[in-house]
Amino acid sequence: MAYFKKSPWIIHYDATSCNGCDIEVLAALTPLYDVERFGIINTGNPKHADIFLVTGAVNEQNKMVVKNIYDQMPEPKAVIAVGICACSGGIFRECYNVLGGPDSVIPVDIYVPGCAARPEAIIDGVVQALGILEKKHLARKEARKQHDRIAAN
Amino acid sequence: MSKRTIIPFGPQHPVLPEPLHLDLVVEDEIVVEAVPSIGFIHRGLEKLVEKKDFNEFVYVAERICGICSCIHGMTYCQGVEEIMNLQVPGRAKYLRTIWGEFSRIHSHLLWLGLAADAFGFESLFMHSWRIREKILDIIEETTGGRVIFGTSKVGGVRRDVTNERLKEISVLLKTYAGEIKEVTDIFLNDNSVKHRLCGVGVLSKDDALMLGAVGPMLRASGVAQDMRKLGYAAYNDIPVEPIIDQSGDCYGRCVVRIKEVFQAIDIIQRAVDKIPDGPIDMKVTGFPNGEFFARTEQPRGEVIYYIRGNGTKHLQRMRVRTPTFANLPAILKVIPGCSVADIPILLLTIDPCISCTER
Amino acid sequence: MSVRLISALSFVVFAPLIGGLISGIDRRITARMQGRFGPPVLQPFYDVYKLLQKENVIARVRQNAYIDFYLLFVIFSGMLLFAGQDLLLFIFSLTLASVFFILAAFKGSSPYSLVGAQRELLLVMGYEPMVLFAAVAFYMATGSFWVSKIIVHPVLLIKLLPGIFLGFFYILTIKLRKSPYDLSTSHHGHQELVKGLTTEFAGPSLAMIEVAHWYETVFLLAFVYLFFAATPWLGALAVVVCYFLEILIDNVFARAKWEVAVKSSWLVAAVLGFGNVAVLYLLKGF
Amino acid sequence: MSLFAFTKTVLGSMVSKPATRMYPFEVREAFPGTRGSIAIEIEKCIYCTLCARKCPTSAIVVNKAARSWEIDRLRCISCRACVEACPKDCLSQLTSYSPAVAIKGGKDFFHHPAPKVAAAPGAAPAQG
Amino acid sequence: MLKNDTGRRVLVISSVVAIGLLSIKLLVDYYAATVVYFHLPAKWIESLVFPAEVAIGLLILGMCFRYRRWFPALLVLAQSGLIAWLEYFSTKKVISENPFFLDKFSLIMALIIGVVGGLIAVYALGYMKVFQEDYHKEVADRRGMFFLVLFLFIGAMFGIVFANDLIWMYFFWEITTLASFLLIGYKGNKESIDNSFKALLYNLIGGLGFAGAIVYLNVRADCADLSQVLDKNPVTISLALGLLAVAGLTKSAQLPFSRWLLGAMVAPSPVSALLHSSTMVKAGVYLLIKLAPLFKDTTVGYVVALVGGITFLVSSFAAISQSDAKKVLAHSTIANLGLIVLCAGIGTSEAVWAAILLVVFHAVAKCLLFLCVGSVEHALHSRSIESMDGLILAMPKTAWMMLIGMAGMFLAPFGMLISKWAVLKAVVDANPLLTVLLIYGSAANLFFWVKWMGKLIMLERPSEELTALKLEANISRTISVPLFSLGFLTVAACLTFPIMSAVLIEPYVLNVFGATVSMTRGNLIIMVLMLGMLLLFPFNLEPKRKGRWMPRVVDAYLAGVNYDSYSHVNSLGGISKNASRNYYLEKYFSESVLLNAGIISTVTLLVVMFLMGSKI
Repeated sequence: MAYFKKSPWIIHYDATSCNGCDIEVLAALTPLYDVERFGIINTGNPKHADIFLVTGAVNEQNKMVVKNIYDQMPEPKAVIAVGICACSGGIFRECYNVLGGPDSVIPVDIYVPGCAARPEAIIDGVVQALGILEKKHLARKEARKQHDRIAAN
Repeated sequence: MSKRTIIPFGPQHPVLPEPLHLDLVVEDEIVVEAVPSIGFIHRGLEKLVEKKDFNEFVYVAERICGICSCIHGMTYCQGVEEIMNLQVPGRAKYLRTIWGEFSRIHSHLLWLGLAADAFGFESLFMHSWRIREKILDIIEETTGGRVIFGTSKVGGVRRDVTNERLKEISVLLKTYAGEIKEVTDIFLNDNSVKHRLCGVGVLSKDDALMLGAVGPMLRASGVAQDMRKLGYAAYNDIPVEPIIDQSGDCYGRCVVRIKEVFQAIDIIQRAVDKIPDGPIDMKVTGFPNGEFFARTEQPRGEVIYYIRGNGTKHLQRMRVRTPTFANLPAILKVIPGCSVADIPILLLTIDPCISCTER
Repeated sequence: MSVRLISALSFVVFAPLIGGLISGIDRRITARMQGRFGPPVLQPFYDVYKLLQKENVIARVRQNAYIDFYLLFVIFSGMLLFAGQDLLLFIFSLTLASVFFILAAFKGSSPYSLVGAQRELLLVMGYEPMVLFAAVAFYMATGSFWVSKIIVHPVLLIKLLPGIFLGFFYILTIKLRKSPYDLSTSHHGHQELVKGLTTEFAGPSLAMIEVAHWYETVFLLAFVYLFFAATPWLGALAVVVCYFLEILIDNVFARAKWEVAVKSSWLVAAVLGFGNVAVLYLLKGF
Repeated sequence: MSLFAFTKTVLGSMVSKPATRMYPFEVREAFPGTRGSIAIEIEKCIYCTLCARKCPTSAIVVNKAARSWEIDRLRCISCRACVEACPKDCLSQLTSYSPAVAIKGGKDFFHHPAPKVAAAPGAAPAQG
Repeated sequence: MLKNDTGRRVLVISSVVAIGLLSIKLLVDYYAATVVYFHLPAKWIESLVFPAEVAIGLLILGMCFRYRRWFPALLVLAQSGLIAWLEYFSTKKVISENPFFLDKFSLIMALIIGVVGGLIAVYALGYMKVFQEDYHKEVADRRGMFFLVLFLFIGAMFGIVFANDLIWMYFFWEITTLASFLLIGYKGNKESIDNSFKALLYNLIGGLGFAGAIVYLNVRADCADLSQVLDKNPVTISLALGLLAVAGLTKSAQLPFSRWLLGAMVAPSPVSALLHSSTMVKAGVYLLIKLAPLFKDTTVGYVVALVGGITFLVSSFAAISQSDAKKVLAHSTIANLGLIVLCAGIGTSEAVWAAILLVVFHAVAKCLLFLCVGSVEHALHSRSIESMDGLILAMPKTAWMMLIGMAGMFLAPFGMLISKWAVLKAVVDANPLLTVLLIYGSAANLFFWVKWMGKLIMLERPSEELTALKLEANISRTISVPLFSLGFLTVAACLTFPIMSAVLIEPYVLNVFGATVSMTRGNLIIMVLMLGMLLLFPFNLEPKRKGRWMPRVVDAYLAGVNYDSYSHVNSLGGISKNASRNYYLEKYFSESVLLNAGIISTVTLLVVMFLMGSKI
């Protein structure tokens, strides 16, 4: 039995968001939306997190930060790009310091549109990511089994 | 003992959702030195004026910051209007004022929540944001957006609100004021909160002035400076008295913001009483040619837009000086000597908006 | 002997279940106090199951060894208490467990983990006196350090040890890692130390830390029960009330700084703990 | 000394109904003015490309020759500029937001072939 | 002593083996005996004591004149005068019937001195070689004298624990004073000389007390032997008891006299180890424990207990703010001796049992720690705890021994903790109010030990970088063998302590008090269980190599700005190495403030003691 669906812990990083999506991510934690109903906790620590919420596009200085955080997360993990900037660069697409969405640095699993993405949309995105987490977990398990089988022979 | 602890604080840090980086040099739990680094969120949107025409740039200006969105857009528009000598209709001015004050309430409530979170008072954070959602509902209902209002345009506003609805909102605010008071009283009176706020990060009046602090940070150090006194939008008809506090510490800044929430409610109610009927926008023809410094009072303090047009549809130069940028030197001045535990609340008392700062 | 062994073994088996449930109820009540709906009551179990299935990422190669022993000695301490053994040994064993936890964080070696370790160390230094005073006072009141003797003592101990009880309740906030004293690591998402002590632990190791906390919760509440052991229903009531008060305190206090935590717990130990010991001494001596 | 000042509020909310809206199960009707995703009544469209030109993020692509109108949902910032620009009022803004997706690059494509003048009125139901 | 290395090596090792074997033989021969008295083979030896004492006095006087220190000279003159008066002018001089004796406590002490002292001497061979040849070339090579004094010191300690005649004991007592004075000043620079004179001064104060007590006992109480003193009613000889207590307190570096031991840190590490573990300070507590039966429920006893308790508290607190490893060890020694003194002052059977346990465990573990710090100092050229990060990889053998030593000092189920458990019990039974000193002191102990342990195991540099330092590559066997033996002894002492307690300590306590205590069987099983689990720890260290919980190493959390796991990109765009400093809390635990407070309170106590004592 996998419990990824019941206890997704998130980490949030503000790449170059305008704060609009950031505060909506925070708002999702607060009483009106209360994502803890789904077991979601905002851990703030990549090593505890399952889901990486990136808001905003990636720029020259923070691409290594995004990469570092992603690398430090344990498998299975999912990345959600929250907001138009994170999906495509949005209105800042043409800025000289914007390299594009986080998918230019790390693999992104779910794109949540919206400017700013509404808390409901963020919840929807996380729910979709849960399925991906579960799939990744099963794939990992299978890979490990195979690995063990090969090792045993 | 020359060795000291170095704590890289941010850019990814749960207390400060925004990517500000500080190298904290710490001894025991006392911060000896703090070296800031910004640029994690720099997009370079001032240069976008070369690609977007001056009308379109409003959308960019509104997205400089998702919290002060409304006033950013408004300041930009006011600057352009000033260059183009446009006389914006009265109703638009009043609506700008009303939304501006709403964004102040929402921003301050948001700040109160984050501040509570910074000193580890989770339930206070939750309750602050619970009430903030009610303000957001009003905002969404009248503007169509929760955080990005999208109401500004050069020459007026993009939406109207009926007078009846404005009256209802005015009444509604009265009941919300009671709820807000229930929460803000905790900030002002609870001893465990006071222990974290009083005497922390004291900024003297002279330092505040010398280091160029603005907004609540400056007013908490006893300087009565408020850009709304300039009388832009409807502030000519609705005079505002700056709220000041003499203590200059985190508690003082908290007091100033809390009082401003109630002041903002009062301003909205007065504006609703006085709002004239009429059109909400005017036709804009031609292109801006000239330059102007637009200054307004954001929730975080004074924001300055320098706008220069050269008679084409693209502006020649656009420059923003945001309040957080002005406040950073002041907060760095008071950080040495405080403890690590105070860092979050100290940074938060300038109500940092790194997104504005780095644009 | 066999009764003691059964009691100790049932602690090993049932304490995590009870502790997890308590933690789940705690989270639910906390959420309600914050005006939220809150997670399912079984949420802590989901979390731990999930963590066990996660990948085990580490920052320093040998860091997890310390966590294993932290859990081991936490369980062992609880067994000592439930087997009715010497209270002092229970305390020392618990200290050993805390030391392993702190060393694990030292081994983790990131700045946040290290500051967390130092803070935890300060907290341990803060609450240690009160715990020892409690043991001393139990001895003075019952004539034995043995839990098995204390628990059958016919007198309601709270009558003799009100100061000790209050003092112990005070440091319970530290031990249960509740605000205002959740300095070294926080169950809340947002803390200046990120996750302090547990910053470098992920997956199964984090699950072990979580389970160790459950064990700790259970035997700390059992310690509370000792004060009321003569009247079991009162004991049960006291445990419930104490825990509820801890949740309430968690929700109505800002996080304190370490100075306050250490100074106040030492002061509480000196006034309530030592005061009560002194009173007992005077009553017995003259 | 004012400790436990928050107790009243906290205990009050503990016994009263939580403020939480049980989102996926209970969806509040959006405010009529909410800026959500953009919808088009493609039949009314004259392919004037005004919307595409006004769009600050170039999310809209209009092809007059192919009579198609497409929008990249992952670019649209719901600013309403297109709706305000549309001369035929065929664009409208919904109050609902567009859903999260796992694959990037998918565009919502609308195509309305030019009505065939020669087509007999009776043939339409058969086509449908 | 031979001048060349090999000769010295052979000589030292063979004498150490001889001493060790002799002390073990003593144990084997006499473990069943309660008390055995010995006579001197000839009377003339007796008459040599005084001239020898005069010689010591003259030597010290000579040194005093050479360095122009007048206070010690005065003290020497005063105490020699007292003894001379007793020898030649007093009619009341009592002739000792049994100048030497042996009981189970002195057997334990002999074992400690023989084994631990011997290991230190072996260690000193390797250490002093490096000391002279690499590290302190400026110091004149006087290793011949060094080892001579070392063995003199050890010999004198044997003398103290076997002497029954107080004059003899006083004689050995003065030899230890002289020997420590010479060893502390070994380096010969100003700092060393200053501190050696400080040690001399304080110890001579104690010596004066001792001399005074001897005179008083001879003249007023007609007794010359320790055994006779123990039979007296403490009330009648309270002045002498007070003076002896002062002698014991100075030698065991208790407040207000503790500064000399802190100053003695300038000496080479083997000397510190010797002073702190098996000799010198142990002489002080030995005397106090011997006198413990007289202390029970007397003013002197209360004062001694309080002084010990306050010393424990103050020194434990003071250790928190220290970053110099040897200084931490010194404060910890003083603190633990304080505990022993506290027990002696209480003077119940339980307390004495605990005190002897403490003496044993403390000697082994503290000696181990000092020797480790000595090695580390030579490898890192620093004594600062802050420079010891990652030692577990840079010097794995030494670091593990250090960890064992530290665990031995404060963690369950190691020796010191067993003893602390016993002390707590004893104190609660005697006077629960004294527990307050104990409890707060223990909390502080925990703090400074754990943060040091943490420093050893944390890794702020890549492990390859640390192992590449190869700091232990050419560690000599004369250094490693004593370290490992002491590490082994620390653990073994824990396992064998029930036997030791049953065979030696309990019979001794039973003999002196007519009652004894021991640990219950249940507790013993628990202790052994815990130790067993702890011994499994090294096997758990290697991470799993396969399976679902096989770990993956990622960078440490540095708020996202990792350059790698050990450094981050700093605000100026450069690379900052991780750095962390332990907490020292100087604001709250300032050494000088604490010591001053301790000195004032203990001086007051001692003054009160003498005022009350003189009335009686």
